Amino acid sequence: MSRLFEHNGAVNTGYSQPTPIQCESPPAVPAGLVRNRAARWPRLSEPEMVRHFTWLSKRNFGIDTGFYPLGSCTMKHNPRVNEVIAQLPGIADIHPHQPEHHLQGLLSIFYEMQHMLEVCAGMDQVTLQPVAGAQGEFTAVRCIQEYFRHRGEAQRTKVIVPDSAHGTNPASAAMSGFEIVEIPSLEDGRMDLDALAAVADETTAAMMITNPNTLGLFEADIKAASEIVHQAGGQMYYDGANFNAILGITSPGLMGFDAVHFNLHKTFSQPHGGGGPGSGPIGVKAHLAPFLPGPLAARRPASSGELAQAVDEHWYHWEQPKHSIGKVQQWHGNAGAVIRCWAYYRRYGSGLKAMSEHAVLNANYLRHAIHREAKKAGVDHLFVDGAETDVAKHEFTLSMQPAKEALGVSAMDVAKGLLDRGYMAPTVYFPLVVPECMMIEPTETESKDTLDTFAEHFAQVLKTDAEALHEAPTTTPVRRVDEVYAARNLCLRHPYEEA
Amino acid sequence: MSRLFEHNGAVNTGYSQPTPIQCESPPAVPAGLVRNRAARWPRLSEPEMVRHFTWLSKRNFGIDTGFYPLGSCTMKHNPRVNEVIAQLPGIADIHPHQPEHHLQGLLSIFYEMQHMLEVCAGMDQVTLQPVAGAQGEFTAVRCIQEYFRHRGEAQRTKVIVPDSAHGTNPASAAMSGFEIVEIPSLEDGRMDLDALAAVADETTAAMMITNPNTLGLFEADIKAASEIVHQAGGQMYYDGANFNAILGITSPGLMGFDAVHFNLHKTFSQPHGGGGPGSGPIGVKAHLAPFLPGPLAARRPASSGELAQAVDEHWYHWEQPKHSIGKVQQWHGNAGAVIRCWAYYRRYGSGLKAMSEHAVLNANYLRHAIHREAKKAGVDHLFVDGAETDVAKHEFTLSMQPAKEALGVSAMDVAKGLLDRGYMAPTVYFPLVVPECMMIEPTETESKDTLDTFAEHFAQVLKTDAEALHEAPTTTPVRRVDEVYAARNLCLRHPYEEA
Amino acid sequence: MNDVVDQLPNRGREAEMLLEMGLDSMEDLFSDIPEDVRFNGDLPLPGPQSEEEIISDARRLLGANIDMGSRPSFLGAGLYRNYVPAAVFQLVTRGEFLTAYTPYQPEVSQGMLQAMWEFQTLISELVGLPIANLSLYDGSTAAAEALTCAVRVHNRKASQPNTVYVSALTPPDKLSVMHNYCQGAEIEIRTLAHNADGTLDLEALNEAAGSCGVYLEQPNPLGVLDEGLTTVKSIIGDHTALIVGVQPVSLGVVEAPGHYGADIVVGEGQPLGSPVTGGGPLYGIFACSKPYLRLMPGRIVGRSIDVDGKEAYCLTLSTREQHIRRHRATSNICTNETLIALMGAMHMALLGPDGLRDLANRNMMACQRAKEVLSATPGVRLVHDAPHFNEFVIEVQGSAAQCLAYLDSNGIIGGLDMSRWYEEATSQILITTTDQTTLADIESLSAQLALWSTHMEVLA
Amino acid sequence: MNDVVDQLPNRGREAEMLLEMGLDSMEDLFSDIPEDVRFNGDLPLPGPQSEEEIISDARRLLGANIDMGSRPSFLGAGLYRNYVPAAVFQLVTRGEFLTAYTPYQPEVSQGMLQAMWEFQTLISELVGLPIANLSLYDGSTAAAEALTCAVRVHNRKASQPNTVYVSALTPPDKLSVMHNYCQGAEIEIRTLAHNADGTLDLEALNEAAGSCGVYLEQPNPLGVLDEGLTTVKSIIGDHTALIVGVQPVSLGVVEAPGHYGADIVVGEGQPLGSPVTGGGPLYGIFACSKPYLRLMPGRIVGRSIDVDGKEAYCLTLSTREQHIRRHRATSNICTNETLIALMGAMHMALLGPDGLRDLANRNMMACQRAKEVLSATPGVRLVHDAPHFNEFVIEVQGSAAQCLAYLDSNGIIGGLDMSRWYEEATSQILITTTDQTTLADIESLSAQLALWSTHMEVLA
Ligand SMILES: Cc1ncc(COP(=O)(O)O)c(C=O)c1O
Ligand SMILES: Cc1ncc(COP(=O)(O)O)c(C=O)c1O
Repeated sequence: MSRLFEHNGAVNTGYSQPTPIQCESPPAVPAGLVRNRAARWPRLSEPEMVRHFTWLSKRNFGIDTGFYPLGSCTMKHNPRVNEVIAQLPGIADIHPHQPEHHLQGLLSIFYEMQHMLEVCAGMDQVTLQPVAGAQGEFTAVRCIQEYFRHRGEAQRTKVIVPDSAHGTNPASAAMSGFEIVEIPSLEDGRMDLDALAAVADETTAAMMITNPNTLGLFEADIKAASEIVHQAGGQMYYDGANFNAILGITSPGLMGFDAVHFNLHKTFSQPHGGGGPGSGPIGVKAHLAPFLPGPLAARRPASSGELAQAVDEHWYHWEQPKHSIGKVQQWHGNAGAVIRCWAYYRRYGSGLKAMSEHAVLNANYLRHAIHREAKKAGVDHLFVDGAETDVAKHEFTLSMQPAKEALGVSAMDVAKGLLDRGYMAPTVYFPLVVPECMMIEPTETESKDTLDTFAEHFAQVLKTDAEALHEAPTTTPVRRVDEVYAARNLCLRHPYEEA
Repeated sequence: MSRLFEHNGAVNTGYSQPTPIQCESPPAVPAGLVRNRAARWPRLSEPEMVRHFTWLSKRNFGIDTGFYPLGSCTMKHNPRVNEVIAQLPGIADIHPHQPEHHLQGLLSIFYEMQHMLEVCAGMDQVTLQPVAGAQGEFTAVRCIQEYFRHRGEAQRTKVIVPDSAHGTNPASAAMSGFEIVEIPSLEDGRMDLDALAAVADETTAAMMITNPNTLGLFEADIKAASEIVHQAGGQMYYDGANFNAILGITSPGLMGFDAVHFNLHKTFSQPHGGGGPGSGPIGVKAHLAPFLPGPLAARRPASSGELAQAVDEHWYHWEQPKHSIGKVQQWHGNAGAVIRCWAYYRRYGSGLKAMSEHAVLNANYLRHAIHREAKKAGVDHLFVDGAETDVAKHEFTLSMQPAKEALGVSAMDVAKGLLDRGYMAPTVYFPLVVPECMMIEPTETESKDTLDTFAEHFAQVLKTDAEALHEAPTTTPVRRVDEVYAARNLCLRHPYEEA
Repeated sequence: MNDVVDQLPNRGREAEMLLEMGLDSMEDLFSDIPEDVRFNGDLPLPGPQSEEEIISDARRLLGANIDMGSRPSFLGAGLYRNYVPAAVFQLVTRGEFLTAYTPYQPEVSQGMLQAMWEFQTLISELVGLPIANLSLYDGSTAAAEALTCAVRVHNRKASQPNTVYVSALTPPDKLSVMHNYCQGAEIEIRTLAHNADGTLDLEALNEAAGSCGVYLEQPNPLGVLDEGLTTVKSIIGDHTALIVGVQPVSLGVVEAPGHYGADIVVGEGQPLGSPVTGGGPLYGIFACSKPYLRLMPGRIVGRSIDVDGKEAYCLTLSTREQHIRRHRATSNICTNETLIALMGAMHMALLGPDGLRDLANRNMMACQRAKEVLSATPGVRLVHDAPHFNEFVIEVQGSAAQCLAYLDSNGIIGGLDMSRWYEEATSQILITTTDQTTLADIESLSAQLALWSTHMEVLA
Repeated sequence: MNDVVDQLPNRGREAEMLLEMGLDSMEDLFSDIPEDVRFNGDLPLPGPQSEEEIISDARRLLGANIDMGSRPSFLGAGLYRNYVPAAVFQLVTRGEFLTAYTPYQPEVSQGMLQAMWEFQTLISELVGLPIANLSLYDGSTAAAEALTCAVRVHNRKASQPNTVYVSALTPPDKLSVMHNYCQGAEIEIRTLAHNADGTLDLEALNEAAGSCGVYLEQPNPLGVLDEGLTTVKSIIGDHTALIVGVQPVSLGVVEAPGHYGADIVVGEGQPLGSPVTGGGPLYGIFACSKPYLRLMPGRIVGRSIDVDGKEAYCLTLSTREQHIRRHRATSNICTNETLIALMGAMHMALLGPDGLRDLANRNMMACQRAKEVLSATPGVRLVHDAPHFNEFVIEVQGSAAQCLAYLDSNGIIGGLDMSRWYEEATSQILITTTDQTTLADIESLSAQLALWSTHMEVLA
């Protein structure tokens, strides 16, 4: 066990600095603002610091460590060239307020990414400012809100979300000040058009939905849904977290959506970094574009005087949307993430469709393989598909309810059993509509061998004696963590021994 | 278990390349030279490759993983700035045959390093060409050989080495064509001046010795030894692997040596990389300088025409020693390693002495702490010092002979017990002069806490029941590896199933 | 190259896999997607590129950007050019950190969980408050979320419900974020006036008492260290949250706001651990006192035990969050800036208390020297006679915009045109110095400003 | 800053530690060092620098070097500008690899041991021989050690004992290394003549039969792919080792020497996995057939089992090595180039057989195109009408040295002045192309060579 706050080796600092610039009269902090008690930070030499964080890293699981079938999270391989590019000169030390002629490279990459996302989503204008999916949702909903205010339809105070929606959907809409109308899904996990029709009315500002939906099913009725909402005068919002399933095959635009967010940290391989950073651009149809946060990257043919500084024949510049809602992040969003995703995009280019095809191939194959191996092992009665379907999209759900009933083995037990076998567990207990749910998303970057082996292990876990499974995991750095204890005995920082 | 040769996922390659340049007539390999059977390399996509090597890395122990008290190896922390510097533009794509005016930066760094090593070692000329300690030894011995040939003393065909010398010493001298004369050490592990005097004669070309010696003791009689050898007309060669103990305190020059090698990968923190690369510069007194391998970095004040391209007021250039033995590596040595070590040196500058002081402080403290903890635990009767001394230098030896006799516990058992406690084991069974030897070198970059805790664990290992200790390690990726099996059932490559 | 086989391990094995599933073609996998929403043909985008080509394009494009490090630069205004020690990058890019998701399975995520718990402690100690979350998006959203958090906590008892006060100096981009975040909850944002010397008008502050919260910055957006802030809490009282925005490095020498009454401390974490990176990713610091805990935004890690009683860490208090409480969550945040916060933790761990003090001092010294040099530069006036951290406002001859363009044409990134923030300040420039500013930088700026003044005099 | 506390964790705790040991001062730790060998005072060197200052100096100094990537470059001659995929650097710098020592404790070194065993397999397959060690220092020392190894193996039965033959084309720097390595064992190195077209003189080769070994390169130092080498083994016979030096990338399209009789294959591994790096660190490839195994130099990893019968790896056959056999060891090598070999293994693993073929093809195509363009360039003559890999010799008007200086002044690194290798070849240049050579590079070279020719004609 390496504990940061037990380190007190270096008498001074683990990072020595150059001598400061000298002044004529030394600068002074006002007397009442002088800090007398320094932060009780630890003192580590560089060797100790390196070893501590290396030790920590070894207690953490990432895609590089093993298969990470976390549903809804699109844990695909992060190509290493992206990291190289993010560390090239010309990004780390770039300030967003530098004049445009200092930023032609950055602006051109922004422009290219806006354009690419517009093409892929079938939208008219993209902004890269939102820094995560949830912020994208919030931003788009705010644009819709201002759009309606602008049109004098301020009475549209409701946002419809299916009960299987990701928590950020209702939370983002609520943060904008909307009332949430939740509609139940059908038995088979699909959207209930009747329920939608019943609630869509002149108070409806928008419906938020993801397609393929949270169960990994493509909502074939999506155009009908769009029509219902549009007929009621509302806007259709596409939660792009599942974009990995459909890129190049269909698009939110074709399905009738007005706005969409992208999770670049899912579809475009920005590494998740243990929880962030992400990037959550949004795309909108033309009627919503004037409300987007600014500035946007724009371009025009370069004048002859500009050609020397131009990166191609164009001059890139910032542009402010006419009725912009203003800003959702103080600068231009997560430029560093955008650049990584640009490199990712460039690798595929017009071939992005292959990415989605393989994501869907792998999901369906894994679903197939799990059933196959379970049958072989005689444990196929212990789970059922979370939804009936011939083909899933990029992910699928299983219900462990039968195991629960037959053996007292829960989805959580299975998850912990998988940890013992060197896998990250699938998402569990989401969506709530599937009892004892496991949500599995392999992504396109896993080999058939990995999928086959995982399926075997999955079946083996189900063969494990229930008692033993309740004890799992036993091979991980710690065993099951007591979350109730954590909440009851809140210890949110190092408990210093007070002098 | 991840096995490289079981990967056959990617249909093509894990690294896609741009389209080749097109030619008018396609190039052809001569018919008799066309490769028909491709190498049976595995096929991995990038994600699989990343995961495989990440997995491998997790089964490896480095300084970053934990305490690495491997005697004679100086496993100090590798400062991370050195890696940054080695990856700056201006080194990776530099060809050693570029003209001098393309290499002013590299040459100036070489010059600075030569100079620094000359100052620290008390030598007149350093070459950076040898790429490891052993190659440094070989190079210096070759220079000595040519020196004597040049002087008409070709009858000097013998090199004296103490029996405790590192294996490279006799091996390098033998490779040059010398006969090896081994002299035994005294009871206390120190050099036997009488034995030396008895063998030093007109056939002696050189004596090779390290000081502090392999037991970590400073040979106080070193000047007397130098005199004996010099009086016999021989040369004194200093094995610099233990330089970490004395830098800034004494020097081979002061002790009367004529030639010395440095292990930059020990003293100057070039990372060992699991076995290399290293860098083994040598320094010599003026009389040997004309025989050094070339070219050497040299400088003169820059002319006014050169000032624009000069990195300081000097013009740097290569210089060929007059009677050079030629080359020992085809280029200029391990430039990439030299640059890392240059960064290391710059961090300390004139303060390098503090490095050695702390190396010695830590070694003595650890020796003290081990005895202290062993006493507390009642196991101090299970080992003795490998050599009697008030103070050790940067390393020290213990003999586990008492444990062997009392309990049947060997130095190897103790080593494996330490592995189970998260430590790299000390060097064992070297030097041979100490029975059941453990050779411990903590280096200066370990904190007092690390040393104290290691001492406690060391004592705890000795308290472990002998049977249990024979079973150790049990917590490592594999348990004791059968080296005899490996030698009897040679499997030196993947056994392909032949078609 | 046209086929991205290197990233798709099952390229070439499609038929085999489909066959096993009883499918004929890849098309079959998409049989559920109606024809009328299908794309026809390829995406109208350029073809794929190899890694080598991408790198070479990236070099060309990013090489066209002008790096602040390549010339004297005095642009800051919320983001600060710094040096992040080498160890930070090398450790944070370890795959186990880089490629992990949010630590939902604590048993295999102890590394990141413990690191974030350590981050919480480091921030808590830094700002002088007992609780810190493990990052919000950036300084602006942290400030905005602090406002809505204050309203959630104090609205019931507030005599001015749904009302918060923020410094009139708040940069408009940050204020805009605040407006966006506050409007949903119908929170009114009022502004607090400042004195001519750049300090807060403590008289005017009285009107904020009874509101839900007050947002101020230390140093303030003009770079002024405002001693008056230490009395704010006594003026606004217990039922109004004092929210202080900080530049975290300053806290090496400047008192922690938690020690002078702040209830919430927020800030842009960037100067600790992260380069400026074109404005993102950054990380928003959010710390608070106990009463705010259950209504605060963002993730928190708690120390707990495992079933064997062994020390273990996990996410806790998640009932505040969107994945549990959905539309009643304290925030919609899900993905945050964990990795950048981790860089922050690494930087802080390396610095230690003494290193932080040294770093703060270097910033102070550079700023002071710049003030000394510029106050002696003809035609340049220091606008606020006050102690500063990082930055200060100067007045130049003629238009700030033109002056900055002149400096730019002479290879100097001259600072922020203050009229970008405050319309009327057309001849003012915010000059930022950091630990990376050299004396030579300052002297070049002074020399060019002197030339500019001469130039303007000639014109006049 | 003056005190390197960041690297010395016990700075400031000296007194405490000394006290515990019963010592008074740091001086006491050195009481065993006699006064007369002591340094007096500080080392006459500049003071310590901080990380930031070192980086800034390094940028300045290394920035003064001229990078081959920054301009058209045709310098090779044994080292080849290449592109190493991003994943290689990011994985090889993981601390577990980077900061490990030689795997003496196999239980905690399985990662590197297995990787090196995989490396052995990759090399073995590449060159067509069953055994490979895990690297020697570079291509030249690998070649030199191959000669002494051949003598160890064949000396007893050789009709020309202590004698080896090497191609007369061998670059003098490499030959010099061979001489240094061979002289101790009193091995005579004789040379083998070549035909005017650059191929080996097979007639002359007869005299090598009965010697201990023959060293040839494929492609040879002139870049020529010499089909004649496939008959060498039948000429020299079983008791003379055929040692072939290779450019490993070429083996994607060129036959593996093990398949045409080579007993030992050596080579500079650099093009697989490593940049040129100013000439080091590199890695020497060494592979051989069974009879050479027990007399070969360098470390070898074997697959074994642990006490539980589990697959495990360890160093094996170490009785050949210096730490066991001391002065009777097969080589003095201890530290080798493991990490660079690991980079090689990573690069090879990424390429796969198809990627290697593509890479070899790119090299072939670039070379062919350069030959086409230069053969049509006025005043330039291709010296050898033969198939080439990577490089070929041209003859220019006047002196090669002057021509290269002219090219340099026009921003082109023009290749190797052949007189550096072969005294009489004063107007010949070795032109190297690699997968990194662009058509634009070739065209610039051609254009400048044409100008040079015109220039020379005017002078003439
Ligand atoms: C379906 C869905 N929508 C929205 C989000 C929110 O995105 P972010 O985490 O980037 O804020 C997620 C993220 O997990 C998601 O899975
Ligand atoms: C005492 C001693 N001499 C010489 C050497 C040889 O140095 P290298 O391994 O760099 O060839 C070593 C290396 O372990 C050593 O410890």
